[in-house]
Amino acid sequence: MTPFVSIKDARRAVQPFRLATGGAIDRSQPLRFRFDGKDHLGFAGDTLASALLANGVRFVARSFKYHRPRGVLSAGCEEPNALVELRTGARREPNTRATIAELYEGLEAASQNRWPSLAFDLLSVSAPLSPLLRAGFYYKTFMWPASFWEKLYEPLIRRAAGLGRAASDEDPDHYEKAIAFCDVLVIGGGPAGLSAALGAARTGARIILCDEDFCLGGRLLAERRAIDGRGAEEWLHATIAELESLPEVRVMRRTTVFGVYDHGTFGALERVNDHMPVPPQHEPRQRAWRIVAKRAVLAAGSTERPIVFSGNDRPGVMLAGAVRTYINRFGVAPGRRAAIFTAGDDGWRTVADLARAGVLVAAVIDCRSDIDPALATMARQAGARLVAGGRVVATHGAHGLKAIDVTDPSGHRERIECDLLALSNGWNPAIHLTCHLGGRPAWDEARQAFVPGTLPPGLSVAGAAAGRLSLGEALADGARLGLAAGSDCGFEGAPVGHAATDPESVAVAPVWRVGGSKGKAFVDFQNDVTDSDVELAHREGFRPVEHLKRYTTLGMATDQGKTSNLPGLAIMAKLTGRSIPQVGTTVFRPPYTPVAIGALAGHHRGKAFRPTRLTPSHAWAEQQGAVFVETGLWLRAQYFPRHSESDWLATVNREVTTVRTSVGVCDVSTLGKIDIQGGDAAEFLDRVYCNGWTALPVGKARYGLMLREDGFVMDDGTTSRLGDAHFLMTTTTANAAKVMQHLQFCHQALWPELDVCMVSVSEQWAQFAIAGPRSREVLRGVVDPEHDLSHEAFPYLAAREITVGNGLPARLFRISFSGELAYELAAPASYGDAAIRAIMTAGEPFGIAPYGTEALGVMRIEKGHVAGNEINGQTTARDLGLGRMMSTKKDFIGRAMAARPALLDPDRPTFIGFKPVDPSRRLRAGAHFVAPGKAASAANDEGHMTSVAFSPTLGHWLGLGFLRRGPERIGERVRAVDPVRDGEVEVEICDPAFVDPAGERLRV
Amino acid sequence: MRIRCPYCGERDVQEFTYLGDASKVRPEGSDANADAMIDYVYVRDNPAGPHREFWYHSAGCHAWLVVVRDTRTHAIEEAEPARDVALRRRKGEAA
Amino acid sequence: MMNYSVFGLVAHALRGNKHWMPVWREAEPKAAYDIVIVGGGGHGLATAYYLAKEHGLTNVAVVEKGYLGSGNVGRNTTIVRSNYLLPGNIPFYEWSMKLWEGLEQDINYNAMVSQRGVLNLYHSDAQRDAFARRGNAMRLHGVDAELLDREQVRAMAPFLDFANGRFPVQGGLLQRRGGTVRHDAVAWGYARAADARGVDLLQNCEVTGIRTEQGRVRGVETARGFIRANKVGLAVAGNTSRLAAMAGLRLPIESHVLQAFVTEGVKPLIDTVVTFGAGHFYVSQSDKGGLVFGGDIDGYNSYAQRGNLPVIEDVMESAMAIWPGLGRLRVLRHWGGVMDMSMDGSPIIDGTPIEGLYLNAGWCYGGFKATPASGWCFAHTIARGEPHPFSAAYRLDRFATGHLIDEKGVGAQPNLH
Amino acid sequence: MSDALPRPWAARGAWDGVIAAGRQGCDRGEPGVRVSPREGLHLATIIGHRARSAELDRLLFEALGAEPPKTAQVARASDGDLIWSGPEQWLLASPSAELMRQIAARLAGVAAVSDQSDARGVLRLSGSQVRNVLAKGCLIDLHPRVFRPGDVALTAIAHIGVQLWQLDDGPTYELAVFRSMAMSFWSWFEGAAAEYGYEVIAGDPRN
Ligand SMILES: Cc1cc2nc3c(=O)[nH]c(=O)nc-3n(C[C@H](O)[C@H](O)[C@H](O)COP(=O)(O)OP(=O)(O)OC[C@H]3O[C@@H](n4cnc5c(N)ncnc54)[C@H](O)[C@@H]3O)c2cc1C
Ligand SMILES: NC(=O)c1ccc[n+]([C@@H]2O[C@H](COP(=O)([O-])OP(=O)(O)OC[C@H]3O[C@@H](n4cnc5c(N)ncnc54)[C@H](O)[C@@H]3O)[C@@H](O)[C@H]2O)c1
Ligand SMILES: Cc1cc2nc3c(=O)[nH]c(=O)nc-3n(C[C@H](O)[C@H](O)[C@H](O)COP(=O)(O)O)c2cc1C
Ligand SMILES: [Zn+2]
Repeated sequence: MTPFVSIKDARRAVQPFRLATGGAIDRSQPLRFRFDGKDHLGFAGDTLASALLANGVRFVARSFKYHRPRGVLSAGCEEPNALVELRTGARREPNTRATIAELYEGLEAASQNRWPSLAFDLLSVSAPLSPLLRAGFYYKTFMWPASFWEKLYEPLIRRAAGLGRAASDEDPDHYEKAIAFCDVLVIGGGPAGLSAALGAARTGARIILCDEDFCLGGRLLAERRAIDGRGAEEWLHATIAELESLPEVRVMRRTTVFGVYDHGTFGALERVNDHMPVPPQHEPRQRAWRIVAKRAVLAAGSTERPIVFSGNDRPGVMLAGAVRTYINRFGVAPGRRAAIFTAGDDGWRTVADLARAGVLVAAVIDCRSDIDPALATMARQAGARLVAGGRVVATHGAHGLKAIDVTDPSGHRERIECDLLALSNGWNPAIHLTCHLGGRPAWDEARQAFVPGTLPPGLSVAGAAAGRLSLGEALADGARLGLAAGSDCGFEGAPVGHAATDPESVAVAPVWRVGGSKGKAFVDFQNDVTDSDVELAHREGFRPVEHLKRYTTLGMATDQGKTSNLPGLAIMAKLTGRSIPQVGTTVFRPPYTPVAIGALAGHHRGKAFRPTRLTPSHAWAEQQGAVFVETGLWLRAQYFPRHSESDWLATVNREVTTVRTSVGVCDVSTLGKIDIQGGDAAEFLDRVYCNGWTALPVGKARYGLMLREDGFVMDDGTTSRLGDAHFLMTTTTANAAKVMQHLQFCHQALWPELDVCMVSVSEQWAQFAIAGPRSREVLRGVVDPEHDLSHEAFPYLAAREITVGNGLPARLFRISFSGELAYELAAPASYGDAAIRAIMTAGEPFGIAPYGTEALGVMRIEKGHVAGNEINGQTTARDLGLGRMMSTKKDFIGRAMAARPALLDPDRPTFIGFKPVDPSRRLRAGAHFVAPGKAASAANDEGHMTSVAFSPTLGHWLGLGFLRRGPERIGERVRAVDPVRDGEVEVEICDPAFVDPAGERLRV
Repeated sequence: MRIRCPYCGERDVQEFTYLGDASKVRPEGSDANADAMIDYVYVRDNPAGPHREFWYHSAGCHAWLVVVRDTRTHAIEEAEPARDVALRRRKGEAA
Repeated sequence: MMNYSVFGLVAHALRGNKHWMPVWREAEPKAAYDIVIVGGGGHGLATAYYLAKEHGLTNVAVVEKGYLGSGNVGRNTTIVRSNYLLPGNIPFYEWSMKLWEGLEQDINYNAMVSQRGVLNLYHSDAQRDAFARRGNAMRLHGVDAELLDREQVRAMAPFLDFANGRFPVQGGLLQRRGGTVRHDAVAWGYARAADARGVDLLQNCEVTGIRTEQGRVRGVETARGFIRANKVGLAVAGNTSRLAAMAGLRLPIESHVLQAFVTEGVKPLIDTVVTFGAGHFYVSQSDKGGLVFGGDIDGYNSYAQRGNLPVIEDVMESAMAIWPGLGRLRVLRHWGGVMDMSMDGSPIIDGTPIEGLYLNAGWCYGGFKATPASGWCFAHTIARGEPHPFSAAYRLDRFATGHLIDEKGVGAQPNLH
Repeated sequence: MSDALPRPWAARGAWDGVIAAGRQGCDRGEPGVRVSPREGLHLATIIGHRARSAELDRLLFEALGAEPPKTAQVARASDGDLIWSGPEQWLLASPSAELMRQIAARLAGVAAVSDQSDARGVLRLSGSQVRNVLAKGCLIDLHPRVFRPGDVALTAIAHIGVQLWQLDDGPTYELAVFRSMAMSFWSWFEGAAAEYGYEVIAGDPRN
């Protein structure tokens, strides 16, 4: 990037359209910025738009479809035209509204949607072609030949469409979410909002006041108004000062309330540092707030409406209210020679302000034929032509306004030179948020606008947002509704006194469309929707307002039709001979203004997307150089490689072999552990497991199978009886929370009379599987000497509380997933690290190997144990070959549904083992089974492989899976076909217990 | 959405886990025939209006609640512990 | 019906676009029809079209309570695919895919069927195995499916987080023939084509009652009066239970809200559909330039077409989790639709205990892709009084018999499907 | 376990290797938050049964001089706190292992007692900005009008289940996090507190 001119030179640089005095900008703080590579100067307090205008830059964008030159229409978030790419590189933000982008030192922005340059845009559609691009044209063509759509037409359309370019790299900034609670939320900090906040605050209630702008004041910043005889700014300062002095008031500038959600929840976006080149260290770029309020006052103000006439999109055509904003708030003259096209009295305010700013007012075109004499005088004094009952029918100027064509009631047409045309057609209350919960607006005939209809519970509307457009009404509403909201929350306070305001008129007779001339007349500037597009929609029967919207894309751009919806409706109303309320509005949806995805994600991205759970031996495993794997939220050791080992398979083979021939240890702390106590604990287990528990003796463990109520298997695990009325249940890692929730449901909602209580102790216990022929000897060196570990004293499935490391309470279970003589030792989690080290030391003489989830998986497959791949929610106990576990002597969750015919169908694929006929072949999970000689087709699909492993014990690959009538077919051969990996292997069906089927190794 | 847990007070819906229709009563013992069970497990009134439903305060006190909520407006009429509802039903059966 | 073509477009343009005809008639309800289809969404309109085209039944009305396409067909994320796992589903969805492939020429309307590919990411070995199983099931059914490894995915979607992901991308299951279709155009195209064959499209015509006598359907009470009908077909998606209740039926269905999102329009970023395997997120880019995306359902019964912040934030977190470049892109609008979640996550196309009353429901969040086949099979079921082979598994009695079609294996809990 | 007899087996606290003492984040002015890990705290879940709640109240009162709170409150006794953890459920927190053993013994048959000493990591948080930091993850209202000393909440922060109670008006809070997620919790905390600056004070303020 080329450096900016020195600040010294910058100070001397002139801003040709900057007024000598006035405005809420800080002339002592010049800011350098760059637009389309050209350097400019603005002041603190400027927006990008006001700074561009101050520098005489008014052609700032190209339109969406026709690539027409566009300028600045508004001075707020409703801006449809002045969209730029703000910032560069990874911080580039497309479609940023220049009218609300705060200027900062070194700001860089570029125009978008043009090629190669703004002034010279090859994509700009020349007039003759444009009729082809009418609303919905793409639905009517590009159908032949079918394949051309993806290959040719669509890519063209896609390249032309879209506006700015999104950044391609990761967003370097960070974001936050936060929650705030209050009694009263006030949305909008204009006169209505400020007095509402004051009224509520004086009751002592907790208040939050949000305004999307960086200055409070709303239209007061834009108009020259008097309150109680003094300049409105005095009232502003006093009010803001009082609010900020109150302890229970939180004023949030740069904060847009973007959505209303259920039960008093509001979404808000705080632009914490968008006015900085980059966020300061330790600070987020933006913060997404969830605000919970008992009451809310909506004081969001209103948006001025343009007029639809030919050429109304030319740079230099601007809303009258915006013209006044640029003059009064930013000290910028948006032109040198102005005309005003108004349908109401409010437009006339512009005359005085322009005149005072030294801008020549060439003409005032008032749509109304009989004009108040006072206004006529005003025109005369300003030296402006007054065209009563006039219309602007055309505009001229290639890249910006040079002249307008005006007709008077007699039809006489003349050209008037001007570089600025101010439009005033009345104001639309900002009712969006009143509709987010499904509320529908109401039409106000007198004000010719939609006003709030059904409101969200607890929300009231004040000032212009309620259609009460005058300052006096705004102040009065605010005071009244603020106080009311406060007292609704149980607080009392003195009402805010009445404030007198200078007179103002809101009279308006809106003109929706000026017909009678050829050029394009825009309704939706950003989506390039013209009045004739609305006509076309009407002609083709897209008359319901939602069809109009969807067919023409009216109101679907980033501004969501803030300036365009009503004119569109009005035109359709005229065409269909209905009234505007009969046509109705489309649905207002959040967000009120677009919200960055990053802000709504906050902290939760990258590694912080979801919490990571670490096992008690994690630090130790890291020291061993373990490779870790995500299993749900857990990070578990997958295997423990050694330098000598060529690949992971070699490592896993070693780990398995060490366990089978000597001993190994694995952290199994991730298993869910639920402490179940109470007189009815056994009875409770009987109901939630499909197998029986009452007969289980104290000190013993048993494998349990749990069904869902629909008869399919939910989870399995071993549960031990530690006392008469005390069980310890283990669940699979994946289902720990789900099972806990299920048990709580069964107890609380189904059988509250049972004397049983349960609590998760998963986090309390570190648990290690010590497996292999030498495991007993290893344990001997870990468990305190007084405990007899002999086979007789501590047989298979024994489960006892013992001590380790000299009196430390622990638990020992003689259970085995590997099929070897094996134990699971549970020690308090704080001692998990000590435990693994103690086990390793005790195991050293036997060459103990730590093993990870891979070896664990290999050994369970060698033993034919089912796990997650088999218990996938689609399988029954019978499918798993565990049908016999389902007790016939008792009722249990899932019993009835498991008896449905389709679940008993003997043809259901059933759990079984597989080995490759050619032992050198590799198996793959996910392969399907097809009988030899049959075509690999759906008709011949007999099941699929769920789990595979290379068995170092047997020297070839093994598989588990489900096969139609599998257990009846042991010894048969089938093909395991795997088209997605171009594989096919012939396999032999065999008993899933590949290793030690009789289970002798367990009982030594 | 905000749910008032009888034990913890009003909390964001994010703290809760939804199960569904709480007007259903699990058929037990002799009532547990196939048809009754199918109705219990699969058939739903799914009303557009007040709906009795189970919510679990999973991120809070682990209580199961029966909440009455209007499915058109999301407005919540009441929330009480599922345990109390079940005990009341048991008493009803006893009487 | 006026034929649409590029030549027509030019001709009209030259005549100032003044001579386009309405896409469909604004028909007045007749006193009676052979068949009344309730629901002017994709399925209802497609059903009417195929009744007329495939079965020569044109004395048919589609009654719609709002405007045509006001339901889920007009508010979905437009993803079409046939990458299903279970035998009951694959042939049906593949038939739908085939109908999509010929749709535009068939109805002479550009619905922008765009086979840009659907890529489902996997993040663990177990997930890979499950995808392999699914991909193989598809291939055995003659459906295209490819299992990609990490590097192949990187080549297709380099913007995904391969460096710092909480759940690293290991690969994906790709169906190249999957893609997107312009949602509204599907409703309009079918409506226009059905209208052209004589079907009456009755908008603002809410059905308020279903009249039956001796277990037989007689017609429907509507906002525009009673309409007699020999056969009535329900295709009302999220409102199925309400309509069924009018006929005294209770169904294995819950209504849930699903939200969707669209960002500001930007130049092309992503030209396929990508779905996250370790969270709830799926995304594609519309021809207008907006990223259209969605995630999990809100999870509670609802008839309000809107959702709440927890799911909105969950979707955004998932978005950032796989695609950190999205941070500064802005969401422009989000909305919701009410879905007919069935108890096993699969649809129902069947008759009912009431003679002449037919049911098309249970589409969950996946029925847009099904639109053509659903219309095709429902039309067949209504016309012939028997299920179509492709929808033979979608019977109402499967919950009693246990012939469930539970792709996810989560059981009878609709909000988990 | 500070007061247990010396063992070859060394305990590894939930925060070991997670939290480092010292000043972090913004270094201007006073740190907004002070953090101290509560080491050597013994915890146990006590679950009562409605039928026996009177008896449980009595036994606990005899043992601790405090009755178990029936609402979301902490009952603070000389050598232990009874922290409400749900209906009929409390978390007993005490530095004394002996007390834990006694209570477990006394409550046998009346209530279910499950040791959780190693299941949670507990932090004490104080400082002028502590509410603002918690507001970035904790979905409950901690305003002094709503949440006061002695109040308890079970909730979640950044997708992590936490139990939180207030000690004094400072305000000072204590917060219990599942042990396996201590690292993730801390990564959230660091981000949330950075803008105000925070100081980790090693060693337990109580002993
Ligand atoms: C946010 C969202 C995203 C989705 N994404 C996808 C996706 O990417 N891919 C996919 O395949 N599927 C998706 N779906 C699902 C898909 O949109 C639906 O399954 C499908 O559209 C339903 O069929 P339909 O079009 O006939 O329903 P609808 O369009 O809802 O049609 C039902 C019609 O019935 C009308 N109706 C209701 N009650 C009455 C009455 N009493 N009288 C008269 N008319 C009545 C309604 O007004 C409505 O127009 C999504 C759904 C949602 C909400
Ligand atoms: N004479 C007329 O015809 C006419 C017409 C319209 C308005 N007015 C003038 O407008 C003013 C009305 O006062 P008011 O307070 O009702 O409106 P206002 O326009 O003065 O203030 C509205 C404020 O709300 C903020 N806002 C809007 N939406 C928001 C959101 N979602 N989140 C956060 N902030 C948001 C805006 O930034 C603005 O500051 C009076 O001064 C009145 O004179 C006059
Ligand atoms: C695929 C798709 C793309 C959309 N793109 C836009 C868009 O670019 N601008 C917009 O305002 N809305 C867009 N919408 C949302 C619609 O405006 C509208 O919200 C949605 O169809 C639901 O209707 P409703 O909001 O009127 O209830 C889109 C919707 C869909 C389904
Ligand atoms: Zn609770």
